Amino acid sequence: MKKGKVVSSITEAIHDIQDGATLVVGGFGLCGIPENLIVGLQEKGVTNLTVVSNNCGVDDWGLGLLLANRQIKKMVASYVGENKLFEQQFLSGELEVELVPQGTLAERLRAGGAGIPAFYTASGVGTLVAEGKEQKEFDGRTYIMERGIVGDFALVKAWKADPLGNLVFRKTARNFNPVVATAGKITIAEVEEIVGIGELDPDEIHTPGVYVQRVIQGSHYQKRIERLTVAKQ
Amino acid sequence: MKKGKVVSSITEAIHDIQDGATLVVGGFGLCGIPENLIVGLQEKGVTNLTVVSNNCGVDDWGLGLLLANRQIKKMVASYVGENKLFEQQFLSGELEVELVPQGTLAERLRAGGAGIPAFYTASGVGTLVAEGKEQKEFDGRTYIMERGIVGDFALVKAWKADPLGNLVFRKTARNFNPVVATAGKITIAEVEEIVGIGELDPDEIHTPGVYVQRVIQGSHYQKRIERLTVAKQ
Amino acid sequence: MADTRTKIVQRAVKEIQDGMNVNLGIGMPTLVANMIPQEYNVLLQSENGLLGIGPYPREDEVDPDLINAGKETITTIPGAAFFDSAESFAMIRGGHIDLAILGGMEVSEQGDLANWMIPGKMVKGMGGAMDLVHGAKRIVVVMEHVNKHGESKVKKACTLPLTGQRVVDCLITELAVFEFTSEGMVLTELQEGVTLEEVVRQTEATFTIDPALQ
Amino acid sequence: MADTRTKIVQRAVKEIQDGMNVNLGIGMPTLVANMIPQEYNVLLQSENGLLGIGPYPREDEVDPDLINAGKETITTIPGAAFFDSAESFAMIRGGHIDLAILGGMEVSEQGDLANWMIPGKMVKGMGGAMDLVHGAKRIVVVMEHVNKHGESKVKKACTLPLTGQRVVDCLITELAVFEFTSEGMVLTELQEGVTLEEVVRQTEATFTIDPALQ
Repeated sequence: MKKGKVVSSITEAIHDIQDGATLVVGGFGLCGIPENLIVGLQEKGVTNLTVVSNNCGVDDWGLGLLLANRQIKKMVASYVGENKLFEQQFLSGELEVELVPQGTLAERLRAGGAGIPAFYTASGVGTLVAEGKEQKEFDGRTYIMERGIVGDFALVKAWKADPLGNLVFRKTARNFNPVVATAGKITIAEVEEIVGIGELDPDEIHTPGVYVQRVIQGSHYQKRIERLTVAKQ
Repeated sequence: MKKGKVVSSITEAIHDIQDGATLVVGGFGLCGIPENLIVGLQEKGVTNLTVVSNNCGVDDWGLGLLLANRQIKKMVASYVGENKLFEQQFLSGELEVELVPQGTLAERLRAGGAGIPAFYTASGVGTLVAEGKEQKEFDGRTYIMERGIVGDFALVKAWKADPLGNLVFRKTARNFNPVVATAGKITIAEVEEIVGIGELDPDEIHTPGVYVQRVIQGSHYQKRIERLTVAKQ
Repeated sequence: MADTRTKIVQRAVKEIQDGMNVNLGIGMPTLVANMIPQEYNVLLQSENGLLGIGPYPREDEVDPDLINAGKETITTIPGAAFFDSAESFAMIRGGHIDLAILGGMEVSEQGDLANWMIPGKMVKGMGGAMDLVHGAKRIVVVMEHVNKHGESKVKKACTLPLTGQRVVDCLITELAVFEFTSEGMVLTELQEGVTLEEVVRQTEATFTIDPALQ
Repeated sequence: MADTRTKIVQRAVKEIQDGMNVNLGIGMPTLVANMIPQEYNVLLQSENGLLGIGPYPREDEVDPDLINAGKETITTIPGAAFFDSAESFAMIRGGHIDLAILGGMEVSEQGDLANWMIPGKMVKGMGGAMDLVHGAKRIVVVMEHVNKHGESKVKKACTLPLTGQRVVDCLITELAVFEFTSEGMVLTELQEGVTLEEVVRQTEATFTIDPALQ
């Protein structure tokens, strides 16, 4: 059981991701993104991907690598302003884009993972986001119906894991990762450190291993910073 | 700020709970219940309460105390089998009861706390639970619509708190408490220990203080065990 | 009676495979836990917020903050995780639990299950049963084949209020094992020493017989 | 321009009361953080999963795992808590954040807000803005009164795609402060040195004037 869900290479971790797959991916900006898995997908060269992630990386890092490589067919995100390639491909019609309010995106992923096919929210009412969506009144207020999302694969980045797939995240690198982890038919977690079974405090596990099918030790973490901001001395 | 949200007595913590209030209450069986707050309500004698809680205590402890005292008008729960008083009052028509599948109850409380007025679930489809509820098909499967729940007051029990209302729970005493904490217009947490601000690890807080309006140090915890089961030697 | 239960439980444990995440209902299903092969890595889920139930505690280990869904004191195994009730049922309802083994009062030939309410008697509530039957990937029901009055509990249609419609994948009794498929209810095994005739006689439901049995 | 922003930010900070949980949008609203009175206990929320934003880090404190919603490196204050994005927006959408101060491109007299998209230009996305406008208990918009071309951004009706309808509670510009009530848009304050005539001239929207101002 020492090995458990731990796989020995990125190649093995993503071996069954095929052209046309839907991927749900954790991270916020470049913080807490599954760096090694994304690079692995770039090298593997699978195409026609639908990617659900809050952002789409920058031109030369994170999901931007897959954009540059023309591997993404459709992007579902809340904010994509950091990426010029994105703009080009979107305006040329090469890339299909679905913009979703950030809270709705998080909730849709949680719903998908929790077996909830749809829910109502006020976010987006009276805006472009509401177009074509079912509306309903509750207690005198209007809401729109949003659907849960489940991906073929979920790719997340955690700080620590054990071989059962229990995950612990660090600071704001947690972000979308725990909800994304619940929303994949197969969930692959890359982590900074794999500890022994029983070494994680059961009260402090953020993602129980039941959601995770594969764990891979990542390497050479760049953890790029988008906006280095320091205090004025 | 040392004091923060900490109040000095149970009486003060519940001073504004009035007759007819809707209370959402944490705990599973007698595990992780807000013992002192319940005893406080019994002493206060408020009546016509609507109580939303997974269970209703036992005859002489937990929410059973409020039943015995004829303070509960309506109970919303998933399992009430441990309580003879409950049976009597229910059969005599004194007590109104709404039985809800446990997962639906947890999700309704989470939804209430998260601003989601309604969601769809498969739980209860084709059963008495579905009666009078809107049904809808998604991807060829039938679901029923369930509503979020928000109480006038939420009563929870945590292990540790800081004066900002950040909460940490212990083992299976966590149960419904974190979702209940989100679902009160005013949330009151009774805890075993109040620590200083900054003493809780920000990565290990289960309930951020934003959900909690009052913290009270509980005393004389009985933590009654319903079914003491030990290993055969 | 003890023998009946043992037969059922012994067969039920064979449904558990190495590596599974399993939820065991209150009562007879709980007994399955003790019979899971030692070498298996199986995580037992408790819907009050634990994945990784361990054995019952020694007296000096008893902790009132650590109970299972049946409110019994328990322990945890290494690698266990605690979580809140919403997360617990997200896990169950989102299809992340491989197997649930539940008790039953009646099972119909359509795979309907009734196991939570007897009208006229005290209503205890459904607890997590209605969530489990729609959430877990495979639903195995364990129950005695007939009731105290000798009437079949394996029915053409349930007479008691349902827990779920068309939710049972497998029914295990002291007489036989049935699988529920798109073609209906299929008898797949006879318990040791039980004849096909006895199963037919004790079963109200209509079922077909797996060719391998004939 | 710097003076304009300073005026707006200085007025905006008065919206913050001791003990509040506050979300500050990207851009001008972020500047409000530095001006909150030291003696106040205010928790700043960052929608990527933090309650309790601290000041920018010293160079040796920089941590790539610790950023705000604007992707800037930050620190935390004692008593901070981290959580995931679903929890963060449960907090926002469930009405647990007392105040959100957001930037704006246009505000209408109905309290509509447009602040996320200019058709024909690159679409960046709405991020968390559409959630905040419906979730936070009070929505304060800070923006310059007119655009580069001298056109009023305080409109009869927004011309840009909306972030939310009838969501703004208060609008603060370098000229004035407006509250949105059930009776419509009300001018409640003039910034220092600004005349009522100037506000009327620069405002396309129809508004009433708070009697206290007259």
